[in-house]
Amino acid sequence: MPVITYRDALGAAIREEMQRDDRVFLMGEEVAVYQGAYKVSKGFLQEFGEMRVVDTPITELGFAGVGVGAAMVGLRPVIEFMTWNFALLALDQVVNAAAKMLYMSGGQYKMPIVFRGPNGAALQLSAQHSQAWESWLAHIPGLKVIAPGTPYDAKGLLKSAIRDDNPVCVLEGEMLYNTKGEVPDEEYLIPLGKAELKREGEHCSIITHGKMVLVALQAADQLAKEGINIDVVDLRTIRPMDVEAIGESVKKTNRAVVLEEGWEMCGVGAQVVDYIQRDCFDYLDAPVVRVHQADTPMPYAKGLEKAAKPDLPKAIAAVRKVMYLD
Amino acid sequence: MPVITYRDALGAAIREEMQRDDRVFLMGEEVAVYQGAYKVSKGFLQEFGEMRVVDTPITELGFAGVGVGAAMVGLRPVIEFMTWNFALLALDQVVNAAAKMLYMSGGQYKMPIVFRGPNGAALQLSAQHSQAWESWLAHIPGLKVIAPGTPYDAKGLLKSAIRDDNPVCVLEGEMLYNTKGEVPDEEYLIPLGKAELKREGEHCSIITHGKMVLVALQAADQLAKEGINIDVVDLRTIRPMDVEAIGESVKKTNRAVVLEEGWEMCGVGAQVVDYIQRDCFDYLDAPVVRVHQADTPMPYAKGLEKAAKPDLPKAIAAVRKVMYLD
Amino acid sequence: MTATRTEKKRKSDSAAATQQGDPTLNLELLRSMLLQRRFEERCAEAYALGKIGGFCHLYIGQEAVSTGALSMLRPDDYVITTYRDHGPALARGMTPRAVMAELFGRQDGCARGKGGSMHMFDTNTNFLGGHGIVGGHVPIATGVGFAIKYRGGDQVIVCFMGESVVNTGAFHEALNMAGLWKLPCVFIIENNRYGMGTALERASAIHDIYERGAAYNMPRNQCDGQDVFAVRQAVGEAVERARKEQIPTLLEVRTYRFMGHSMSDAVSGTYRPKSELEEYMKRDPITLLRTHMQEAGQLTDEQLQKLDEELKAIVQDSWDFAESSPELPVEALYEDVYADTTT
Amino acid sequence: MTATRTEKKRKSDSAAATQQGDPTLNLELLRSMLLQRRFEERCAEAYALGKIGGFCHLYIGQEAVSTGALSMLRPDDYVITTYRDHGPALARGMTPRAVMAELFGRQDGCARGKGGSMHMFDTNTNFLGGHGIVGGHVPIATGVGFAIKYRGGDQVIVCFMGESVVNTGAFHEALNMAGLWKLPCVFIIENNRYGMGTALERASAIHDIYERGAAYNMPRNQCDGQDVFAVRQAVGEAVERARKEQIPTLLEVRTYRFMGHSMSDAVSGTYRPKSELEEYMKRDPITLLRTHMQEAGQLTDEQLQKLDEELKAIVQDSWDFAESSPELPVEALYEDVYADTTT
Ligand SMILES: Cc1ncc(C[n+]2csc(CCOP(=O)(O)OP(=O)(O)O)c2C)c(N)n1
Ligand SMILES: Cc1ncc(C[n+]2csc(CCOP(=O)(O)OP(=O)(O)O)c2C)c(N)n1
Ligand SMILES: [Mg+2]
Ligand SMILES: [Mg+2]
Repeated sequence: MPVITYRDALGAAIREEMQRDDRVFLMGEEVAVYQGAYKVSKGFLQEFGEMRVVDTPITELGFAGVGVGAAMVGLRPVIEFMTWNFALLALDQVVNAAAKMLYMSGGQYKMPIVFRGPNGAALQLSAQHSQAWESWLAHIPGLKVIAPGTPYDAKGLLKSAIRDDNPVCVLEGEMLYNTKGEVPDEEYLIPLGKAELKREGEHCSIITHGKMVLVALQAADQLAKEGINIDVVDLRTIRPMDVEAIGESVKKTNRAVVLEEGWEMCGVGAQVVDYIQRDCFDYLDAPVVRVHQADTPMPYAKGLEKAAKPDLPKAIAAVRKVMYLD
Repeated sequence: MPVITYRDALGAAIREEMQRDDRVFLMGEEVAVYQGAYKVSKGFLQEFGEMRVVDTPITELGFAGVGVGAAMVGLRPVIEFMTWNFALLALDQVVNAAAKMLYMSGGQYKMPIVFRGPNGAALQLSAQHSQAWESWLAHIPGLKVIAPGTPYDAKGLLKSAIRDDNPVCVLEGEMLYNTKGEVPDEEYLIPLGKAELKREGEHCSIITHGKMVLVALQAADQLAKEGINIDVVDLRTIRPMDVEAIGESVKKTNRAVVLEEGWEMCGVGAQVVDYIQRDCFDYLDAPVVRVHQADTPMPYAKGLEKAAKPDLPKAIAAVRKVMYLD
Repeated sequence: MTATRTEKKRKSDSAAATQQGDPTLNLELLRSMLLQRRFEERCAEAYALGKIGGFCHLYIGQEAVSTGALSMLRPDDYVITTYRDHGPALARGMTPRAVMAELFGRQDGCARGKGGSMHMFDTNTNFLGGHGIVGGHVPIATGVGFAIKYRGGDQVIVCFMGESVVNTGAFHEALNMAGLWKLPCVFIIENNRYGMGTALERASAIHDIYERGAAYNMPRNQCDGQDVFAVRQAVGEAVERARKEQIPTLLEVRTYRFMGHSMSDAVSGTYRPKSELEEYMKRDPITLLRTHMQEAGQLTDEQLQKLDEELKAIVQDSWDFAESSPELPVEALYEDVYADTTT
Repeated sequence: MTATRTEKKRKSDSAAATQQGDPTLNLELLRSMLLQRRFEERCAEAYALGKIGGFCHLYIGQEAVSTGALSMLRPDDYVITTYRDHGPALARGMTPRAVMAELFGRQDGCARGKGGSMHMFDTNTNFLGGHGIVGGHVPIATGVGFAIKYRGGDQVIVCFMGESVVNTGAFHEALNMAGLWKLPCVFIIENNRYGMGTALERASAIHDIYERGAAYNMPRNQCDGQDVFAVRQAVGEAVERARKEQIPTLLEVRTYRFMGHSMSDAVSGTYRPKSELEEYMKRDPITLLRTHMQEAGQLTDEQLQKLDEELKAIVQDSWDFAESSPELPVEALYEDVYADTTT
């Protein structure tokens, strides 16, 4: 199977959907002439022209709203945020318009729109450029939220997102764009709302998503050497969440670690914990342990940034803790 | 002790702080000439003049930023959002500027600013005007978040918020403004970060905040008639959360219901559940039960709206469930 | 490329004269405006009786804007507005029954009772809402203009907004894109002088707000919003420019609301004196049109009375319809959150 | 009240002539500009060596803007800018040591190493940052203007921004309030023609962007940003108007960046041709000033070389200082999240 980057997998998903359906277009800052701030849309302007690959002024709120309007009357916009950090400015359109339009209109106006871009911290980008927004977005009924961790998932999920008649927020990872993985040439779709068991093991579950999937798999590799076998549940979709998959895994392993990039309070992990204690109360051998960003804005200094971020040693320590090994 | 409304308690808090410290000013839509959209600032323009009671254009992002700038150079703004629904437009300033300024500047620029206004649903205001934002705000390090449920707490907490050198978000309740309670004439402050045990009981804890405090107390009253005694923990401050008070209560009662106005996924209740399972794992006799808004945008129709909102019957049902009484 | 105001005015005068002579058209305009008036009066009553809840913003005094503007559109054009939407919804041809049932929160409401007063929607008439966040619908209108151009259509979108909207960031971002990309949008500011209790002059650094159009390289104009002919003239020009040349317009229409901001706001008091209100009420748009027609011999007292009774009956029928429309079953709460379709 | 451009230009010419004759001042200006240049050159080097991380936006080519503008301020005035902030920080008088240590992420950095390249802050010089969200700092500047007026002071705030900022909602909301309330703000657009890879003409519906000031009833002006005297003249007028009359100004300064948008962007290529860059580099602001001084007999080659060496040594010193400044201990991660003080 061809091995391609996460970046190219995303690009291929959008390209294929644009080829398939001429109502699909890409809009955002630097997507056209500059070929994409992170080059996801390389070559798009040349292939599809400036009506379907649209550079916008720096107006996150404005162009998100342009997408909403276009979606209301039948187009299928893919709105790229240069990063989700800037999408904070657009959330009124995402939450108050896109997520509610179908409901407020009593089922009349569908909202087939995708909002996508990198989410979470890269390297030393400091406080305003290093935030993971999945828990905010997951809070909102009317939105779907996906966070692919591999090139394969990125392509399959993004294609499904573009075909979905609901607003879908796609959380990519700047640090993932260069990662590689197998992606078939043939078309495939991954259904929204389904987790994937990325690794099977019986001693402990790690429930995670997005960028942290790689960390979880590394942790599993490393722990396997000590004879500790980890079930790695990759949520893939945060909303709607695959509660059954979580339950199945935890009922088997009786121990769980929830690993995420974002902050602790009211994070995705908190919700996962709630599902676990609700559905697996009698199965749990230890309190669920969470791994997440330190409860601070992201510092610039390299050492502090490292200390702030969830990483492999922290994930392993959490597993050891939940297994009472220390 | 004098009995006054929640509205007047808030008004008194701001007035007293403005009298005490001339760096404190009130800014927002309709706060001056119109005497406040919900009349919290009635008489303020006349007492303090137009430099300290400032009507703004409809520019949530803009005037939140004006507050941030004024706070950076030593003033102590109280920024009123007509409702927190509209504050969605201002969150970039609240999150990216106010919450991070001290950190980004390495401790140099303090941010003594209060953002306040009604939060959550009133009556039949429909999808765009009926949202409870506490879990979003609580997610953000650098912010403090309070949600007073009574006039006494409203006054004491808001005064502390105005004196605090950090950005404090105050979540009021439109449906609370007319509620009454005892508020002493003498000055008092309620420390941020401290929950209050509003009712003592040994059978089950209800952990809640804001508008839902009244519902919890009603539930406690009603259940008392059946001999079920409830510990009502009013968080009062959502961030930083009084984790000890939660633990103390649950270790005593061994059962907990978490009651909140907002949506389920990644809500405040999810975080409370996480704290409970972490700190009280061996004390719990049943999974924690959560009560929250239905996972839908808020509908207009009266009957549906009622069905969507957490209320007394739902709170009581949750207690019965967690006590295995049904 | 930017149109100057004086040019516009000149054209207005002659064209308006012709229009004003057409009795059939005038009767239609009067009917549309009077329907809105009678409808809103009954809404006030229904609100007082608790049959309508939540925030409810009446359109009384501004009927010449909706009627004048929307009378210049084709059925396949698009319309979007704020929470002050009953008038525009009716002027666009939505049925009083569907609008009233929505206000009563019933199943036959135009949004199944889920939207309420602020959120009228109707796919049949391309009525895109009813939006509650001040400024929020303006980028959406730009997006509709974008979609029209994307598909190579010759439709236009009319976007109504209150004058407070011009201070919001959303307005600025949306108009810049519409001007930059030359989209077929007609942005109509209903300048009723107040945003809630805040006079325009206390919120905007400039007072001839149509001049903001210059910042977006957009033709701009101002007209009398109490005179339905003036509105038709100005909107007609803008619509033509949008349809034929895909050039957007910013149009300021000067009007006044005769009621409080919403049902919970006094008609006059803190922020505007009674005398000011009374002065403006002398230029009631319906009275102006009616008088014009009467003076031109196009309308007898008897005809007027008959029309009024007919419209009152229609509104009564909408009330009866709304009242007999079923409440939604509780399961409906969970419907319409997600579409269960894909493409 | 709005100033016209032609008026301004006339005043400029005569006043600038006087200024240009002052050799001491000119040497100071040259020193300030050359310091920035040498500093940024070493930043590029440090970035390549991995000593600086994250996003790093150099100021090379724009030095006449920071130096010209900030040379017109008093120490108690305020300055705020974007992520492209090394130049303005130095021009404001922050020490190269503190700025370089910040870039190296060390304890003696002006923000304890927590802010980095995009977030320079310094209470001593009233330098209010270093902000990373495009447009986000403009309302903050309005707020500082508000605070000055609130306290009855005669300070001013200078707010720098890139030309892309004028399309953001934040800019619009902030300028409207500054114009409405008459606040002592000087908004300076550093129009370097591109926002990342997007040319101004592809993002803004109008191209003489200082004209946006009209929408806010604000005096507005445009000047050559490569000519430090022109910048001083235009900013001087605006500062005086702000200080004495509390009238804000929107000033467009036309400049160019000689480097890529950030360290990860090529200097030319996709969005601007090499030839364009070369054309603009002929008007290097430092060369222009130096040549002027040399022609006026104010600067010998020897003096210039000495100055350059002195500045290089200062920058080297800042590098050495930064490198020897300690890393922050891990506990520092949790410091500065909350102030533990109340009033
Ligand atoms: C972003 C936002 N801020 C505040 C409000 C509250 N609000 C509703 S209507 C209104 C006044 C709007 O005035 P204008 O735009 O002139 O329209 P009008 O009501 O006069 O038709 C305000 C402040 C809101 N709905 N949205
Ligand atoms: C709200 C927001 N959107 C996007 C970005 C990403 N971004 C950073 S700088 C920049 C270009 C800004 O250009 P300009 O304002 O002209 O300033 P210059 O870089 O030319 O100094 C963009 C798009 C951002 N930081 N903030
Ligand atoms: Mg108005
Ligand atoms: Mg630029």
